[in-house]
Amino acid sequence: MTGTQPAPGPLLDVRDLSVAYRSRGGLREIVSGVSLSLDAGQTLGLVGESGCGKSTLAAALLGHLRAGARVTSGEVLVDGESLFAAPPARLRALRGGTVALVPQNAGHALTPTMRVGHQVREVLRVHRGLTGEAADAEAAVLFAQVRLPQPRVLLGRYPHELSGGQQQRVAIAMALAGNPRLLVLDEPTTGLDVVTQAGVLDLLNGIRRELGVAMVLVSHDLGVVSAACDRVAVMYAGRLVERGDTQATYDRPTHPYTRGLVASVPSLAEPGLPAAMPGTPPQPGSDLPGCSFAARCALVEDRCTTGGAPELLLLPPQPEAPSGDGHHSACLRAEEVRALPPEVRETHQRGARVGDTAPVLVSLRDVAVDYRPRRARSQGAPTVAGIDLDIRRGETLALVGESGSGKSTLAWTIAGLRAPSAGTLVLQDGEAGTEDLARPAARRPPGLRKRLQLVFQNADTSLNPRRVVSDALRRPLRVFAQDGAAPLGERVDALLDDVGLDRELGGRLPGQLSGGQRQRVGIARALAAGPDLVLADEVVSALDVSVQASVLRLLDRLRTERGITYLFISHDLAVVRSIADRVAVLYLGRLCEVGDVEAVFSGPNHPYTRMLLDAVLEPGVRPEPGERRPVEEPESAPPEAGCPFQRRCPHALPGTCDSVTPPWRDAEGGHRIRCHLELDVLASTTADTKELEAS
Amino acid sequence: MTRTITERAPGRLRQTWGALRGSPSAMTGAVLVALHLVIALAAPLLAPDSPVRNNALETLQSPSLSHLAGTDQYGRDILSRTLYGGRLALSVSLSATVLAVGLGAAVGCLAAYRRGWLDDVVMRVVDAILAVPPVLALLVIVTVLGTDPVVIVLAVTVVYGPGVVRVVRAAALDVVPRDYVTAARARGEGTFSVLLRDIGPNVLDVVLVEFAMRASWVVLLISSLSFLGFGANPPTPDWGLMVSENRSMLAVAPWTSIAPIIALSTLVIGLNMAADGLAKALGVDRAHGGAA
Amino acid sequence: MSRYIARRLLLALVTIWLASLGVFLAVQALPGDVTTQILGQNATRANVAALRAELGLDESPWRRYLDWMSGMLHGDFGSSLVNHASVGAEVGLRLRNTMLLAGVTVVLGVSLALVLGVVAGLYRDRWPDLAISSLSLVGMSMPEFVIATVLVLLFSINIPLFPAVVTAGPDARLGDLLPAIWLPSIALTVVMAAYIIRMLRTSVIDVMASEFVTTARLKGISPARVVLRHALPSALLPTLNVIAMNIAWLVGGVVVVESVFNYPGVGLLTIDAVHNRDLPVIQTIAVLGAATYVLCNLAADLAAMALNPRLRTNRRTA
Amino acid sequence: MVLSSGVNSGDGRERTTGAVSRRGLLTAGAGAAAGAWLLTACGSGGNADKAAATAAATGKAAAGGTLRIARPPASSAETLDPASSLSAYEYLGALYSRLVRRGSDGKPAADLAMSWEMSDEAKTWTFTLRDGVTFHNGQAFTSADAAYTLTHILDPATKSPQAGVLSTFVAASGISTPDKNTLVVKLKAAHAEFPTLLMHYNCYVIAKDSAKTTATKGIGTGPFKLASFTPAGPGKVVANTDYYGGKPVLDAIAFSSIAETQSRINALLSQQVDLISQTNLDSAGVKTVQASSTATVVEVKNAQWYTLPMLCTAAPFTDSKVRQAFKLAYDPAQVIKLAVQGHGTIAHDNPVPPDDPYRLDYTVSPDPEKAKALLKKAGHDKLTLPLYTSDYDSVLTPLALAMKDSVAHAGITLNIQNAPSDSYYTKIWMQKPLMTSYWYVGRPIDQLLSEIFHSGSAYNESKWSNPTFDGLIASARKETDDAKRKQLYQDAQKLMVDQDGTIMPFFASRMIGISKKVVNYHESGFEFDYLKIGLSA
Repeated sequence: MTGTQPAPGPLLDVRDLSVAYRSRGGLREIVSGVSLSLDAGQTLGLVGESGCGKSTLAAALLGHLRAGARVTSGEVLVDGESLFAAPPARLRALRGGTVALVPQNAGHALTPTMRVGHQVREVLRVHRGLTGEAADAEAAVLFAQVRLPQPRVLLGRYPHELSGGQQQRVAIAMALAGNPRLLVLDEPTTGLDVVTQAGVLDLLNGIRRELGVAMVLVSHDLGVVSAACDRVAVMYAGRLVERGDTQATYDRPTHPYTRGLVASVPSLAEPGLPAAMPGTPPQPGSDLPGCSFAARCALVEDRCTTGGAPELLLLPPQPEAPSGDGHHSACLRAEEVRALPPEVRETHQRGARVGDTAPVLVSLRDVAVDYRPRRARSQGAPTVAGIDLDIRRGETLALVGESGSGKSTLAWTIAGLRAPSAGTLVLQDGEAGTEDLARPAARRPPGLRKRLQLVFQNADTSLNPRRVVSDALRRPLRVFAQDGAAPLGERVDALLDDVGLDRELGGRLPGQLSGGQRQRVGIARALAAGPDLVLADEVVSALDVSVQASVLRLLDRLRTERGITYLFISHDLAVVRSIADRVAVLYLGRLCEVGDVEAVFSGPNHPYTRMLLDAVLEPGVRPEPGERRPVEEPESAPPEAGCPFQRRCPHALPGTCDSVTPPWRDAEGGHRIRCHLELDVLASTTADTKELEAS
Repeated sequence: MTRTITERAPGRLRQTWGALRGSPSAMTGAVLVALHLVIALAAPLLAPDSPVRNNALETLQSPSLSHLAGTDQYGRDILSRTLYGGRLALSVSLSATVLAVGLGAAVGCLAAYRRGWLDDVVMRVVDAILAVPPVLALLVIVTVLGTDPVVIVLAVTVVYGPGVVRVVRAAALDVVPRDYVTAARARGEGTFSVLLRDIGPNVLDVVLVEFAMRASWVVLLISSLSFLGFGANPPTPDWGLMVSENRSMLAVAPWTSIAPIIALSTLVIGLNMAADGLAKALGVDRAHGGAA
Repeated sequence: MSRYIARRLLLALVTIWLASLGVFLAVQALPGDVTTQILGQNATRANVAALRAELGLDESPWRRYLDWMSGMLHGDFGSSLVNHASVGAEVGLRLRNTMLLAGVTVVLGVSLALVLGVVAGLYRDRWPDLAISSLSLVGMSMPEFVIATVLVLLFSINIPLFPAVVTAGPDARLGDLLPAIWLPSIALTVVMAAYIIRMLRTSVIDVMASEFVTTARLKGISPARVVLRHALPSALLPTLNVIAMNIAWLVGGVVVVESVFNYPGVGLLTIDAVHNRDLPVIQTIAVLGAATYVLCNLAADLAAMALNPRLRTNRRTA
Repeated sequence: MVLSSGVNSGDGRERTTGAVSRRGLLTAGAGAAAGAWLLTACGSGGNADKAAATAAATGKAAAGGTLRIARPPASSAETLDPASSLSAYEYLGALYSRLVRRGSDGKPAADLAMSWEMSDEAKTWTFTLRDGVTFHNGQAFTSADAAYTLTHILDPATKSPQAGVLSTFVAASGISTPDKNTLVVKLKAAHAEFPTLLMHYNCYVIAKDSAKTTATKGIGTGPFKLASFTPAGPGKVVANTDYYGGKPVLDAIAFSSIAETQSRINALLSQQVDLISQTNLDSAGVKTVQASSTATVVEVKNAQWYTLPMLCTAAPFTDSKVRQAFKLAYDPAQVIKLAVQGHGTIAHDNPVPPDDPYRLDYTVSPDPEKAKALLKKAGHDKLTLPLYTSDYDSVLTPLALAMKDSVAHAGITLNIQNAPSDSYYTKIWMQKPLMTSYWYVGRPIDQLLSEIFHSGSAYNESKWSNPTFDGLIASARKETDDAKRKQLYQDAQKLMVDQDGTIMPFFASRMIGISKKVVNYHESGFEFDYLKIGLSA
């Protein structure tokens, strides 16, 4: 794309790079002895869980270190020039001009007080000397290139006036503006809805094809890396543990960590709960002898825990390996690991199916919730409306939808934290009759309050940071004083046992726990009340995959043991596939589809459900180029009449979908779809999405 | 991606203490304030002379061995007066600050938690009080009720309390939507219990910083009041009073004012440094602590 | 935008009204009233009654409050109970003088504070920061009367550069006030700038650590541009409110400094009015002070909007 | 931020209307001719610090010039009507003349009245007025103006402080003007020293029917004409070349109002003003001014007298033994040293000034032991009382501190309470059992005793009531024989020293800050010799 003559050697060459932070105890190494190289046009995925040092490494690729950090060994060469040795002016020229960053969370990374066009023009001026109209024109071209609608208009917008996906596209355009030869993308799609994420990844693939830019994509999400990268490097505790072709790495991992990671990702294709990886990663910067994964490794041997860390070594090529590029592993038993058969999904752990005959526990009829101020209610439509839903005793009902779909609102309404503006919510109580759930929590009798418990998404904020774990558990025990037989202390210990936490963690503050541990405390707190229904609001979405799998298993075990009913809220269809019995799909506060998990995942589907399913990224599955079309950004307010999905639906019927509320259509086994299209039409669209989209 | 949660390992309080100790300026501040407290308490032991006894034979002496900080126009020992002089300032300003910050924090938390009409009313009233020029408010209160220390405490509470309400309410608004508060609400816990267990402890850092910062203002304010004749009664040793008594002699007998000015300033500097250090240690954004 | 401003102005009116009501009630509680203050030793019962009737004090408090309110709504602030002069004119004149002092102080103080605050924030923990931070700490810790007294001693008595006091009256021409304005202005600047510097320093440090500043740096643009175009607008945001509060405080009357320099401003008038129980004057000062306060706040919010486009479209005000 | 609120401190407190009225009464009778108590050099006066005060220079003044005077802003209700309690009296002596002024011997001297005589056993007084005098607006001065002035003072609507004194003797109906140069006043009750009552500054003569306009116009017959005037603000008077006493040396006098004492001193030191009026410098002020190369301090000896009125109607002072004990308990020599650094004269509890010919030389020595015994007899082993003081005058608080020390030997504990100066004379004075107070010297003896010590007088600050004393005053007033009158007044004084309710430790100097450029400053009370004062060449 730029006519520069190829430099001798690779475009990016990281040689034995170590980065350490100064902390009170001295230097803590965050990145240890990392070596990487990348040629022009290549893509590399950098995968790892939180705290593994991947973001530090990404920043180092631009010659940037956070305050307090320093390079303790090695160097980063871009186009043969060492970034950390370059004088400031030269470094500035390289940054943005040769290697550019697409930051994590564009919402925070774009300067809020500057128009986005200006932020792009800045780069054009510095690196390409473009000013005035020329810069404007080029910025518009860039915006078009990242498939932003109405580029000229958007140039004049401020970051907050754009949606998350648009912000991310702007960030990409800004990175491209300096005609760099290498893009470093730090979690470029984290925080975006699945559909938006798919669009952004599609864009990145396109850019690579069109411009031949090399990319280093840092992500915790194996699916994202699969979708965009030829090669992958897996990072654990500051070191690279495996490096190789993406497909080969996922299919035949050569490091136990990679193997565990791949196994813990829920999959649409393979129903069932994924395997959980035992243990937790070491603290960043801790200095362990031998392999840092040894403590969690099932294949550990004595030699793994002595001496220095195992080196990343080239493995002999596999006959069936699709790529000629060498596969590296830092496991002493790499060959053995590669030979192991793939991990099996343990479907047997799933609770017994709950049939249509199971008694209804909670029943929602025509429920609406309105957030708008009273005087604004005359126009438009309420946030959530027309919800008819039964939650049956003992089942896990998943509530699925993008952000803003009203999933949490519905759960909070059931919990009595939001007042419904219309409809009835009741708790069926077998012989004792019904309890009204339209009352706010404060006005419900304690006996009712205890039966509905919430578990929250964000483990950071779900526990009072100033109170130790046992306090957090003691409160509900005391408030709901169930049997009072055992002393509180014992019951707290029992709860900790139930959720698989060490008893001594009872004396810790939430800040001293890991995310997974905190989420388990959150679950224990809900259990403490002895609930019938647990409203689990995105409980695993903030967790690393390895931890996520173990929490999913915990939830499922508790259901089996205690007969708890879950309303399981999630945006992640693969997770839902793995744990739910039934699924309800919500779009802009309206139900689109309800049915058994198998039925929903096999179709026919509501067009929206279809769109969600299509956007799911599976590890090891590289989407076909051009398979996904650029998608409009999610909407924020429901239309006044007709189908909520009318504006994004590829099959929308003008005159019908925008004025008439669609009817419920019944497929077999309680699977219902709310659409104007007949079921057979929907079934065919499910099969022929591509054709329809092409037309 | 979850945030790394490795910080704050050993207990919040000990952590705070560690951070305080790590910052030399915070330590200096804490030491200065502690020193002032000790001096105030131990003044009878430390003072070489009575702080109130007049001595017509030794008026306006410059510092010497017999009077290390000199004497004033009544022949009183400046050093003794300065050592005693923090007692009133500290007790009045500390109790005024405790009251202003305590009440303000309680009201701020309540308003943030309950929202609705209560919040509206509280904020309107707070705004209205803040809108009245403080000079005017203070003068009216002091003229109505006199210059008794109790009244001064009350006046300071009225003038500074609303500012605390604002700051603490803003901090509490951040805490209220947190899930643990929601959980407590879903459990049906009472307002008082939620305020005490869930909101209070989590705005404590803001409250502490407010306390240290406001305390420094109150010390200055009370010295201004003394200067204006609304403070201590002579011959009470009090810094503000000493400065106002002797200010006119700054040119001819500077020692009479310099000792109390140094005492006053070091206390205020100490409080400010402690507030800064505390803010840093507790991670409170002092930029958002507004001045009111 | 205009709806927002209209809403804010309405709230401002409520605030001002509440403030005036509060002050009115408090002044009702003042011991003695203007008649005993005016008559002093001649306050026989008959004299008092006559004077009360003359001044309209025999009406019920509510009646008087309503009269005053309706007068004020017509722009008539009533007349002083003490000298029967128009309160509007009297307070207006004082307000003008105070505004002049405040104006000079704000220009001096804010520009000084902006420069020093940014420098301190950028050179965090290095010598320019240490110097600026320590100086501002000292500025914050000195009572105003000490600063003012030392300034007079140094710059009008020892080195006679500036007048020590204002000898002109409230109705002096601004040109006559100007030479005398520097010392009080400097005294106030020291106090005011100290707070703004510290606030700005913290906020500059915060913003310089933010993701968008890092991103801007990694774009390869010059450090000066990173600071001025990317960081500064956001760093100024939290400071605006402090500046606004300071302006309101300056306009509300800085009694100590006005008193030391005999500056014919609102502060000195306030003392007189409270001593004299001159209710119309007190009320007017309260209302004007409250108006200044809410306007300063509004101005700060509008300035924040100008700096931060997010606030323009997406405002959540409490 | 720290709010800077505040009220000024210091003695220049006379800003409020209440204070003005007090100021009026404390100086009642102080209007006197220049030079009466003028002390040009530092003199004796106990253990006076010899270095403390110097006199204003005397000598030849350059012709012309403008004298700049800083004064405390009294009240925004200030007026130029001399009869009013709110009059801006710094201006009065410059703008107006009286019928009689105080002579250097303390006796009435001619001013607008050339001569006067009494008849009808001191019940009728006839004044012969000066001819050819004109007001500033050119109008001729006649007896009608003089009569109008008296009627105006007596008019209840004027609320003149002097009305209380005059109305006992004069009614409007008793005033007549047989011709344009003659004023006849028929008294209701005999008064052998009636003209002394007219020396008061409230008695400055204004033109007939000018009461309303003179409040702002200041049309008088004095040595200066009004150029501008702002209540509680700046103003200016310019020389009246037609003044019957001759042309003043100065071209003009410019006044400015400065609230705070320290600020007034600063204005003097920074040469913004030449004279600070109504500012009795405390020892710090004196030191500060004297340290300056451009300003100095003038000490006016025995210019004010300080009191501690013991409220005879309140416990424990209802008991005369307690009052007597207090008077014996303190050592005036010690008090004078500490409170005013010796710049004063011991008063021996007698308010009649040392150089007043009527003063009785009678002293009782301090005796703490006897005081203790008296207290014991009155039932007090130990006595603890609050002593109120204020910043109203710079000596009040030092006096309180000195007294606290001095009476401690007699087993009396005084807790000093500092009261706000603006309400000191409305809330504390004559309401609290013990406080510090002061008066300006200058009342004629009759007015002094009857105003401040006579039963029922509005200004009887200790509320002492003694029929014998009242009878002595009444007899003295009627007595036309000078020697007998003096005897009666002295008997009254002895009674006061022994029994009354007022502790009077000393007469103190008034310390005035003045530029070294000013020559021929001769002051008395609020006034000085406007004719001769000038600026050195």
